[in-house]
Amino acid sequence: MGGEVVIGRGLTLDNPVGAASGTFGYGFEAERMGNLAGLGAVFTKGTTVDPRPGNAPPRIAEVPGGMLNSIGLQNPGVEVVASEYAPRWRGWAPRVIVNVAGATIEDYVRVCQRLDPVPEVAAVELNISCPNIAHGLDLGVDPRAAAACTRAVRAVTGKALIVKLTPNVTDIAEIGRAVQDGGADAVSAVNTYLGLKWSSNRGRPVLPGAGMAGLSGPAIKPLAMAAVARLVAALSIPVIGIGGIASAEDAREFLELGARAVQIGTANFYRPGIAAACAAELQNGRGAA
Amino acid sequence: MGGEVVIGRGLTLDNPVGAASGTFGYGFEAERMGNLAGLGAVFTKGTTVDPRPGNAPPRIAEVPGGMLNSIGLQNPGVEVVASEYAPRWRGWAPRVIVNVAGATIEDYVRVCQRLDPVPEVAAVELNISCPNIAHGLDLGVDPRAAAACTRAVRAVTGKALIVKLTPNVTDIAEIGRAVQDGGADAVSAVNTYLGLKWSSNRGRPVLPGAGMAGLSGPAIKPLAMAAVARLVAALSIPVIGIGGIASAEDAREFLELGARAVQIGTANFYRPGIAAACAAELQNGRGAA
Amino acid sequence: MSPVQLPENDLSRARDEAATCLGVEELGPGLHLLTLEAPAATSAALPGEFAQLQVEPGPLLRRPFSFSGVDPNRGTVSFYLRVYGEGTRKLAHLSPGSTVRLLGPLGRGFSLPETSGTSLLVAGGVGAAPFPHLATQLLARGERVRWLNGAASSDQLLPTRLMPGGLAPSVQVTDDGSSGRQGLVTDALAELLGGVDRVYACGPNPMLQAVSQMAARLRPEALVEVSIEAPMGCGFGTCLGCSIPLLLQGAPIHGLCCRQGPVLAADQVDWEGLRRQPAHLE
Amino acid sequence: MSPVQLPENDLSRARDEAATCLGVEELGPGLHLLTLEAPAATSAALPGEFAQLQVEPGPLLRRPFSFSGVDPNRGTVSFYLRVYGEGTRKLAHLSPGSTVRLLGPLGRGFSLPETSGTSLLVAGGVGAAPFPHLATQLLARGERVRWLNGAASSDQLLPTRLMPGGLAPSVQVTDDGSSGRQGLVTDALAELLGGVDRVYACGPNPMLQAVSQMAARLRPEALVEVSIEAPMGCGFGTCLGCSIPLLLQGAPIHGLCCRQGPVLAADQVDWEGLRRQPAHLE
Ligand SMILES: Cc1cc2nc3c(=O)[nH]c(=O)nc-3n(C[C@H](O)[C@H](O)[C@H](O)COP(=O)(O)OP(=O)(O)OC[C@H]3O[C@@H](n4cnc5c(N)ncnc54)[C@H](O)[C@@H]3O)c2cc1C
Ligand SMILES: Cc1cc2nc3c(=O)[nH]c(=O)nc-3n(C[C@H](O)[C@H](O)[C@H](O)COP(=O)(O)OP(=O)(O)OC[C@H]3O[C@@H](n4cnc5c(N)ncnc54)[C@H](O)[C@@H]3O)c2cc1C
Ligand SMILES: Cc1cc2nc3c(=O)[nH]c(=O)nc-3n(C[C@H](O)[C@H](O)[C@H](O)COP(=O)(O)O)c2cc1C
Ligand SMILES: Cc1cc2nc3c(=O)[nH]c(=O)nc-3n(C[C@H](O)[C@H](O)[C@H](O)COP(=O)(O)O)c2cc1C
Ligand code: FES
Ligand code: FES
Repeated sequence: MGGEVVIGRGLTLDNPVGAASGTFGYGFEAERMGNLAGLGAVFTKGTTVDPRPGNAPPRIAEVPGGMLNSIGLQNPGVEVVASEYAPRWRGWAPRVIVNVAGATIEDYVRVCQRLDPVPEVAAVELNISCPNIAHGLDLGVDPRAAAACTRAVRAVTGKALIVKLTPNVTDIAEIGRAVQDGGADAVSAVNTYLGLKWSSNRGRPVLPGAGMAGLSGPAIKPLAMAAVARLVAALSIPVIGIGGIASAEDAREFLELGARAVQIGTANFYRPGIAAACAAELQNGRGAA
Repeated sequence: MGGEVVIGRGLTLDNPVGAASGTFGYGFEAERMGNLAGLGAVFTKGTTVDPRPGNAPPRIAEVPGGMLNSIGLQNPGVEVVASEYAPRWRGWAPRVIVNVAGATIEDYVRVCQRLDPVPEVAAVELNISCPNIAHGLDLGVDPRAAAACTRAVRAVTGKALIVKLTPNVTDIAEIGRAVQDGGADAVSAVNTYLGLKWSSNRGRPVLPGAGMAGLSGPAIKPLAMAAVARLVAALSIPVIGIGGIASAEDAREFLELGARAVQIGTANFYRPGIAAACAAELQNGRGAA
Repeated sequence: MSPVQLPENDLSRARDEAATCLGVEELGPGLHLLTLEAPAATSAALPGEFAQLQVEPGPLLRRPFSFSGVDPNRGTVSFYLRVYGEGTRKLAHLSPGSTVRLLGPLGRGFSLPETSGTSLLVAGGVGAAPFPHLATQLLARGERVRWLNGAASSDQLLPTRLMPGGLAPSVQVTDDGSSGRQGLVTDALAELLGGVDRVYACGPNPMLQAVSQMAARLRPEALVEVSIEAPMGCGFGTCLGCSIPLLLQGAPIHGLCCRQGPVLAADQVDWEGLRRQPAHLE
Repeated sequence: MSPVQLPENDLSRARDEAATCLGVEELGPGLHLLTLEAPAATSAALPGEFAQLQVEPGPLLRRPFSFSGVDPNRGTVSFYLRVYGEGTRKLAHLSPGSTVRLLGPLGRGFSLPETSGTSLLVAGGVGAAPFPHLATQLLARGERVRWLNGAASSDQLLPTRLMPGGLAPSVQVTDDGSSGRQGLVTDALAELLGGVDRVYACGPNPMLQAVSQMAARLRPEALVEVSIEAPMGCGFGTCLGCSIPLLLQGAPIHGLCCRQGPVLAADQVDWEGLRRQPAHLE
């Protein structure tokens, strides 16, 4: 456990530990801080066609064992990523996989088209958990829409195609099968869980608007493990496990459960360097400690 | 906050704090331990047509901030509840609401029919989160099945009818609307979240079978609050909030969010007396402390 | 549903008190004696009953431990702990003066004799925990008490000084022979059963089963009681998490360790069912 | 996307070290001075920069605090803390000898002058935190340093003894007049601005805005820098949680407090945007 893993369509990672989208920027902060080497993959912040400023603050709130975020996909847009960021990834040890977000299938297609000829982009990960898609449903909660999006992107990219699933569905295996049929090379799971934190002082939610945000961190680990177990049982393509991983032992549990690789998210915030440390620990077989 | 609350169809609670199903037996343990007085309601263990021995051990496993359970609805069957337990509830201060479970709609109808003439039963709460229903779907994840079950029970009981919703669905508000249309007087939410705990030592899940179990406790509070917020926004009938409540302040947050009443579950295990203490604290306005 | 027929403990005796740690003494590798000032428990706890202890900060659920020593004069109870996971580790490192919530007494303890005779206490490892209190109570009733104390090695034996004075000659066995005789408790059991009226055993399930079988064969007239463990969510009968396989009139049922146990007559236990349980429920 | 154009801190200077608590001194109601042995931070931390501190057991995320005092001889840094919630409460009760992970230095600090002149430090309450270190560094560069120290009441003022010796005559104000003059810092500001080259301010946002406006009006030639707070998930630019409203060439943008701040030129801040934020982001 801990060595090279094959995801598919030419995508091989030196080791099974990646940093999760939205928790590692585009890798440059970790590069400056010396936390890049040893990682299997960097999954970038969700990237859209046009630059997005993100939501108004506050954007994060802490809860026991986790955090809520409603960042609003702040990112510089695919053009900056492809032309300015990608050249800086040249020579990096971890594969860089761009997480792609959008409001319509057309958005995903355009971002992936732009990334297709960029050699430093090892793969794309479609974050299909964005609201305001056809039929008033999230793309990621409707098997037909999820499959259609996967197929449309499949048609425009030769890169390995990972689809990242939302856990806020009745049957995650159904969505997983749909994107597998749509041509995904792998799925990653899970994205954040819908949560809310209330402030009695203010008589309203802590975060703006209706207060809905995404829960991540150790609190979701048992839930994420159940989701990954269902996917592993239902799919033939690899499953990349995500959710509350904060140690090599956590990572090992997902891998033993059947995940081909894992991503570490929130833990990067409070333990910078954790992802690379887990990768090393798994490789040295000290993960059981 | 903290005084009498009206749920509907003649069901009024002295105060908004109840003990959640499966965490309080049929109230007799709390009676012996002196933890009954002051509670608004006791929601009993899920009760089925026939006695059930429950699952083989182990049945519970702890995770950070919560616990997983797969008890398997161990209960003495409705006949014992109606004929032996109910008379012992006479004169109790909290209303006793029987939680009802089954594998088919017919099961729910039979249990509620048997309970209908029993005066000590203040209301029924349908736990529609049980697997192996028509179409291979849980009753509680299919709006049509949920509505049909509610309607069928509505036809055989004059008691207040609360439907308890599972959070393991794409859109809990849709299920809530369906059971509201089916004649529910209130909904309660949430039941447990699907989770799994892995044991690296044993190379398999800690709990038997595929290891799937229900997550409860403080870890689920932000998730439960999001679910309750969606129900409050979508429904006209009262919503009873459940999930990770472990203090009067937690209870107050759900009530401020719009829940009519709350239930305390897992916390009863590690803080016996917590439910009654929260009720008292809300009534005395010390909940904000 | 079964529990109605098997006797259950009386929950009205349990109190949830804020106990104060007076100290933790290390007795061996990972073995500790935790002493708590807990006046309510002191005056109520009977041998074989247990307490649910909560450590804060620590795991969410309380952890069950048998009352090991009870000192009514000082108002203290003590627990003989083996460090296993987070909860026991935290308890073993409690500082004097810190507070632990203690819910107890819970469960059904050992049945104490009305008339005096001879009792044999059989301990495996940390299973010796309830025996200091049990031996004290038995001696107070004029019982003759023999003690068969077994463990993997010398440093894992409950120290004899924790037992009351006045025991009949007792035997120690260790798997590795580092103290007393070398072997398993069952190797020494046969010769000790003669003339015994009561056998009380606590330790790993396979040991309990072997002791029960040997006692039934060699000393069928003796009462045999064993103390069983199960993961506990509450300790007082509401979570239904502590299910253990029991026999009711010979038929297998799901009993509750926390209310029908932890101490059970050997013939109430479904030993076959217990053996099928995952090993960590040992 | 904006951040590319505004200057950001150099993350390669940050170290994640295991710091040892040397002690916590109570300075007022809910106000504490935490001293940590943290050699790496000691040699790197510049005034206005901050550290992310992790307490275990404690909240999941680290908490940001400005370096308050830095003692290169002892290898220690100190933090001036106001108890606010769980994290600060735990930090305020750390026992000497316990370990705290410290990630830092982070953020952009105050710009230190190349030529000597006069600096005015304006503090509101716990906002005085970065000023002992800042004053020390300014004095070392031959700067004349005046200090305007304000708080709600006497016992909430940063004690003068924490500031280095050699300050120019300074002024204290309290809302209730319990120490120094009665009033707000802005009441005393006008008379102190004369001849000032640099104004450094830290405190509640409304105070910062008022100070910035008054300085721009009465002393337009002075550099004005303010230290702003935001909830932080990481402290080093990856969570995008610490968004604050800034101005880039006059246009409102979402800046990152942890990398473009926490210290910003007053005219880089979108004060209107800040005012629209919920009050708890004060
Ligand atoms: C009635 C009774 C009396 C006991 N008396 C003693 C005693 O006197 N001295 C002593 O050292 N130990 C005793 N134990 C065992 C002790 O309770 C466990 O070692 C302890 O709960 C482990 O907790 P942990 O947090 O250290 O371990 P963890 O592994 O972190 O947590 C244990 C978790 O596993 C579950 N679990 C799994 N198997 C068991 C099991 N066999 N027993 C309990 N929980 C289990 C629990 O539900 C708990 O959530 C007793 C157990 C019972 C049931
Ligand atoms: C750059 C910077 C420097 C600081 N320097 C100091 C200092 O020197 N001394 C001092 O006493 N305090 C300072 N603070 C404020 C301090 O970080 C907070 O008081 C502390 O995080 C509160 O944590 P808590 O666990 O006690 O409170 P809790 O309320 O339990 O937790 C605070 C939570 O609320 C969020 N939050 C909301 N508003 C804020 C805010 N304005 N600042 C930070 N987090 C917020 C955080 O993300 C965190 O999760 C500084 C803040 C920043 C951003
Ligand atoms: C602040 C923050 C921002 C995130 N942004 C993204 C994103 O842009 N795209 C995406 O697919 N997932 C995003 N995620 C989800 C994470 O990649 C990950 O799926 C989730 O946090 C669960 O893992 P964890 O518990 O290890 O954090 C974000 C998570 C956090 C906490
Ligand atoms: C051990 C256990 C058994 C439960 N049994 C039932 C049940 O029989 N019927 C039911 O509707 N809910 C049952 N629940 C769910 C609880 O009533 C409650 O909805 C859930 O635990 C969330 O609340 P909490 O976080 O406060 O525990 C059970 C929960 C636990 C922990
Ligand atoms: S431990 Fe909860 S029922 Fe026995
Ligand atoms: S605190 Fe995470 S980006 Fe600034």
